[in-house]
Amino acid sequence: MDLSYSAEEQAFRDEVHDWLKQRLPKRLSAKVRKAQRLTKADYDEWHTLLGTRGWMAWHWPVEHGGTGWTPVEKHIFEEEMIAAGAPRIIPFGVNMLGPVLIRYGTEKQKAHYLPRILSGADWWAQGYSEPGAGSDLASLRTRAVRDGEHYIVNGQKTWTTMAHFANRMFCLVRTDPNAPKRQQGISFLLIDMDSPGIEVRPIITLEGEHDVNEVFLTDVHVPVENLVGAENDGWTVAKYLLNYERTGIAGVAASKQALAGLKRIAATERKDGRALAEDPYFAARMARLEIDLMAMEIFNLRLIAAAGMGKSPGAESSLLKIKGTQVRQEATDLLRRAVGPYAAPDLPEAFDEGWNGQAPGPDYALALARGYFNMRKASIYGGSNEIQRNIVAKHLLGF
Amino acid sequence: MDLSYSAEEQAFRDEVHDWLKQRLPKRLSAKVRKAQRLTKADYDEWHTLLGTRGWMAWHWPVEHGGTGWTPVEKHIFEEEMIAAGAPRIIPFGVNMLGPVLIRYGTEKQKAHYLPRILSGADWWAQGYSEPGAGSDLASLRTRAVRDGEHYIVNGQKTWTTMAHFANRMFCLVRTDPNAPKRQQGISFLLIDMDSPGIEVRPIITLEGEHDVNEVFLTDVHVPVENLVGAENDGWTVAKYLLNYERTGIAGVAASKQALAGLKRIAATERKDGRALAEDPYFAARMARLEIDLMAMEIFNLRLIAAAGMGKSPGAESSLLKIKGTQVRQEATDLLRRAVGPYAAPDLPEAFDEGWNGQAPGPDYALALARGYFNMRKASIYGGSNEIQRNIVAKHLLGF
Amino acid sequence: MDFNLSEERRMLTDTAERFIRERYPIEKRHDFAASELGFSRAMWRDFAGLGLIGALMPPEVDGYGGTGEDIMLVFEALGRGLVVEPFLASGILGASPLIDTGDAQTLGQVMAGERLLALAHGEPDGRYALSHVRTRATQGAEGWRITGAKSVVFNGGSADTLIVSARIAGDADAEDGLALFRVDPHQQGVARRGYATIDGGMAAEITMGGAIGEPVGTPGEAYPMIERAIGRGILAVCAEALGAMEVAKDLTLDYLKTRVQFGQPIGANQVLQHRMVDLLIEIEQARSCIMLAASTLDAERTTRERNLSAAKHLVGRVGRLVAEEAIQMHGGVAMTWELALPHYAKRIVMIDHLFGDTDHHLERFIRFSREAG
Amino acid sequence: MDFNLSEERRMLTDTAERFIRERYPIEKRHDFAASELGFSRAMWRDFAGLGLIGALMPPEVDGYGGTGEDIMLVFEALGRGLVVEPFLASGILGASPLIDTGDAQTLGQVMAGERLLALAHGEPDGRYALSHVRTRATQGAEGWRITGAKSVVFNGGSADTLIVSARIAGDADAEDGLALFRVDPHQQGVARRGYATIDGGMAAEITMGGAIGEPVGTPGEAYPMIERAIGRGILAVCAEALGAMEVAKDLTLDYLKTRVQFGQPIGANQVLQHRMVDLLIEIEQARSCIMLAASTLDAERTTRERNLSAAKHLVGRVGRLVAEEAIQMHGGVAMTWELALPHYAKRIVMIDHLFGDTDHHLERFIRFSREAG
Repeated sequence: MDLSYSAEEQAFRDEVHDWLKQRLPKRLSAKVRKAQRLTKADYDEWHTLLGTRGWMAWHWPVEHGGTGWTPVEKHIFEEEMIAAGAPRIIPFGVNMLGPVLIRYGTEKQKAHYLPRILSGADWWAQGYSEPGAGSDLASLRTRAVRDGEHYIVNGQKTWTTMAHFANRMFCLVRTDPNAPKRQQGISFLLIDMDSPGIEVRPIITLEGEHDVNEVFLTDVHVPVENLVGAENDGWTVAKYLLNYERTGIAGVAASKQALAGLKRIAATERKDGRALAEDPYFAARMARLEIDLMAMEIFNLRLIAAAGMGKSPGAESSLLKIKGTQVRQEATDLLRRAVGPYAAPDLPEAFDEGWNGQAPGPDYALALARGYFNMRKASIYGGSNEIQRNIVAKHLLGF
Repeated sequence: MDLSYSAEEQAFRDEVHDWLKQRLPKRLSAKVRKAQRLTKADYDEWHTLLGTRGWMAWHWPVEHGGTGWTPVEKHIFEEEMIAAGAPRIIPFGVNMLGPVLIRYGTEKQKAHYLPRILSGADWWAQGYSEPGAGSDLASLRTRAVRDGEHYIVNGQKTWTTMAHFANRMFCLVRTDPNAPKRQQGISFLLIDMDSPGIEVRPIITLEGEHDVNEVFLTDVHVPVENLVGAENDGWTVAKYLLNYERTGIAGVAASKQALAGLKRIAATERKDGRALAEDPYFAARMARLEIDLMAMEIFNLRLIAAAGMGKSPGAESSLLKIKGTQVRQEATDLLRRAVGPYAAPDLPEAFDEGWNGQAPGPDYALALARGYFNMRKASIYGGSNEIQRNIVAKHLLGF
Repeated sequence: MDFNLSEERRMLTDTAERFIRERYPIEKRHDFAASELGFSRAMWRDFAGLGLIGALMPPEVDGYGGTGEDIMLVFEALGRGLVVEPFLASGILGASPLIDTGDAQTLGQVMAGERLLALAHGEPDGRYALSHVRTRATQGAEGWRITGAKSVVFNGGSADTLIVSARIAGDADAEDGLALFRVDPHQQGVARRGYATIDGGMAAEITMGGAIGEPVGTPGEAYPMIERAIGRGILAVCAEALGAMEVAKDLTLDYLKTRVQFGQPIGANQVLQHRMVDLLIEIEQARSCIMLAASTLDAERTTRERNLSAAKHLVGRVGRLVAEEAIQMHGGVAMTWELALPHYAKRIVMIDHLFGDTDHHLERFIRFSREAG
Repeated sequence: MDFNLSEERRMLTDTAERFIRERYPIEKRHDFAASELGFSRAMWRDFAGLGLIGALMPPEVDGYGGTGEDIMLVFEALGRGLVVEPFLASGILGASPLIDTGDAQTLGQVMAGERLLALAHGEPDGRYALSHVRTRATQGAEGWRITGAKSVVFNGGSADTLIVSARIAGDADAEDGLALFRVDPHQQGVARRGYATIDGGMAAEITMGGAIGEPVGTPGEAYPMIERAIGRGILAVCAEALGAMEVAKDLTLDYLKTRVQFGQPIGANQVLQHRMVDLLIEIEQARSCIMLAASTLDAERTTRERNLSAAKHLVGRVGRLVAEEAIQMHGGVAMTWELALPHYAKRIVMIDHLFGDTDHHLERFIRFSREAG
């Protein structure tokens, strides 16, 4: 047992750090730090830079353009990316579809799509959720009916993140409504977003933003060659995707970044004539969070290392997801508290690039209540924490 | 709405306070304050004094020897009793069986037993729980078979508090094992503890004390006239007992007393050169407890007043029970914390009357870890807090 | 002790609740909040006509209420409707010093819905400290002149009259040396910058450079009036949070019973049932503590402020729990603007940022408890 | 980074766990604890023979371990068996200063199970303050003489040799001016009063009136040695709590699956399942934090003590949760002496009273974090 970083790991960290320092555009990191809205062009620029360096598909096997990094190296990469203020890598193509294609795609699909993911040429959306389904993914109702060389798709997807930027969407559809079990009769399709019959409508979130969408599909023609895996075997594909290695599931790097920001703010804010960081109650709240986070970082690496290269920790992921969201949400809660009355003012225009107005209070206060409310989603999406507990109860505790 | 005590209520408080000051034996209040073991004789002495004053059966209707007090007066009485260090009134006869006999007893039963409860002549035990039943009362297996003018009772009761002091026990028994529902076929019997075939065996609790017992019944003959209510209708009787008004279900008075003790200790204990009460963390823990308790006192009175005289708040009792045990247990937790390393020493002999040894630390420290562990029972017995939540979910939330 | 409402109070509550239920749907509320003013003048006049503003004022200034109980009942109803009209700014914060000084004339206009008030007290870097005032007032030949900056002033942009705190003596954090002034915001020397708040309200930054002000009460001795105003405000927003929590709970309960997943209503999950029970308990605890604070709003200072801080602390603690649990139990839909629930959650949480958060009031409760002995 | 145990360490753990599982049933443990000595001398020698005491000592004093990882693994196993033999008193607290000063001879006797040590450091009114020592030592013609009172000294009644802290200079709370002495408890001038503790251990009050002592290290500079001893002790009891929490969790899980109520195993209740999941998560968090503290036990002071305080804080917080939940989910039977579970719960909770509770270490963590910058 040795919980310190080896010389090699430290050198790797330096390499990533230096590259980011040189190549990450200041314009982008400034926007990320101010929590400003990133455009499609911003993301494309960043994806292309990463792709050129060979770090776009860092989870993939080396033979397909991946990196071959160890779990610890991946963890270091994530930390450095977030610490540098890099835009997040939009995960739908590279983290989700990529591994699926590598495992289940035809040679033709791999040859066509994988390079386009690596280069950032395609922006994928994830067409899983449907209205009224929530965490009950298998209840999906979008229908695909075979008609010669096409499937005709009808239905509706929801919570489709960034679908308004996407040119493609991978999609779960029901191909056999008469299958004895709901999980059967589902297929996995690749759909062009410019196909006739597709309409994307924004969903406005509680803080007034547009990140997610509803996608309506009306008689959309999808070539049969866009089927991934066998017809009616989409559930297997979907499960594989859900279980594919996710180093970052606990969000350790993001929470560390949030904690660092919190400490800076608490050192600046005043309470009763001294720094807020010196207030015993606030200091205690921050310290509890920090200790939870220190423990979680080890917990995360332990589980990922134990699962081994390229494999998912299985149901243990659920433990990380639960604790990770608790810590992350607690961080946003303290950030909101830290700025006192200045958490209330809400200036949506401040999140556009180039805004140079003045905040009623400190600049950093503007995004904090939004961040808190927005982060409530962390314990809901990707299988709510209640679903995660059900999974753990069944698979780890044997109930 | 007026949440202050009226002049009449204040006068009532003075009356109770003065009587206790004059009549509660100092020897008894000293034992209570030191958490020493009370003997049967101690309880008998106290019951007799209360009976003489007419305050033994303070929940009963006036015509049977009760007091006719309002809920607020009952609350005041409980507060003053506990504040004075009075021994608790053993509830099985006066609070449990009494109301049952008044409602379901025959004239003969009433005439015989009620005066004996009022005078303290009988000490009743409650024969409800059985091994393996827990909160599932209706699963009871103790059998009573009619044989001429007697029931022959065989079975086993458990968690029988103070059964080693009792001369009588009221008991739920199964008289019809073939009833279609488990709740049917149960009867309510009064049993003399000196009947042949009864054996009382102590259960030693986690802190090494003997308060509860197992009671084994082997071919115990119980006269048929000792049946309360109709044969096979004991469930109705049992339910009535459970729902009978319990002003004190939230344990407000006991928690207030515990908080007062905690404050005294925290003012005495030193931490880093000042009183523990001035330590920000400990002060915050105490203040949160106090605020919860202030709220609970109003909550308790609101619900009891709303239910009206002599009636139970119904499922609302469960709300009070849950919050009441949380507050009570939190108080014992803080008491244990307050004395630091001195919570560890355990001197069982210190809880006997007349012990005049020296505690390793302050005298008040000796009972605190015991108190904490013992009070874990509060959220378990009388229907665990989980059962209470089930009740609320069903009856108040309509699930 | 008596836990019942009088017949009059019951009528007041019924009227308010019925009106809000029938005339104040959430879509209209959003429209009002999104307007330049941030609320509806027409609706404000209707509220005035119903007597809901007057219910916040005592008979001494020709109101018909003004007790803690009245404030509690009105604001609980307002909280149930997420009402954005300036009850807090005009009816409580701005009105309080005028009640204390018996200014029936101005308050008459307020009760009629004709004059809007705002209390300009908070300042940059003041956080929740009640006595922190750097704004200075000096008396010259033509009267008092005020210079300084006020921060996050609720409805400060639309108020017809500002009640401004300023210092005439003492250090920035001293309780002594404070004064309140009535300031016309339309004069030269007053600049206002209004903005929306995340929970649907409006606030403003206000700077004054030699603005003319007319004293309210005796200059130098205003601290108790400020504490009274904020104390009434605390009770008001606690009750508002209570109303909002009740609705959040009811919406969640309803959702649990109707939303089907994995072939059954999600409320069939025992964990959600038990968590709802805990919400129910904690909301009733909060209500009880608010009742206590309401009943001692006119008691001597230590009791009054101690109970107010107890209530505000508990509402902060319970509010976060209720808001977060209500969102969590709703799942994804609670993240959308379209649903009413998240707007309740936002208001409940943001009330913790008004007049001191849950930690601030825990500390304050401890301080007043020590005074009480 | 490497999260795996070496082959040697794996063998150590396996040996310890198997021995305890097979030879240390709870009934025997209760008998040992109830004996006058409070533990079994025979068992202690067996543990010595297995090398479990030596595993706590580094090679420099002829031990075969002594790293944070060794301490963690041994004490986790001890915690699983609720072992009452004096590993903490002899193998950690008393031994630590002798390790620091390289006293291989005495430690050889300790590792062989022949000599029992105790660290007499805590004092009345000292609570958890590490530098609080009023006991005085003065140097005379015949050497050092010690006078004072020591409180709640673990296994102090049965120790063959006491390691006693005393002050040769400075105020009662100063870090400077402390010294450690080796004291023979059988001499005149030492009075010991032993008693049981509620979690099955033994402790003693010790008073000294001019007792003869032999310095361990340089008198006046003992504070770092005391901090090291307590630091090792913190790691040891954290790991012990971890072992006990694992068993408490396993016993509860087993109970939930086998205990039938209302016609089904009580574990069929989703609320209990979810609460078990939370226990599982928190125990793994505690384990992770203990691993971190173990891995930096020999790091520079700020890192070492900060991580130790993080672990002790978290173990205090998680320990209470696990103990209370395990009892609650067992229901009434958990209140009886007969069951093993409540004895685990008692030990887990009482570990919070050793070397500083969860609040003490949160404060200390904050202090060291500020030092770390």
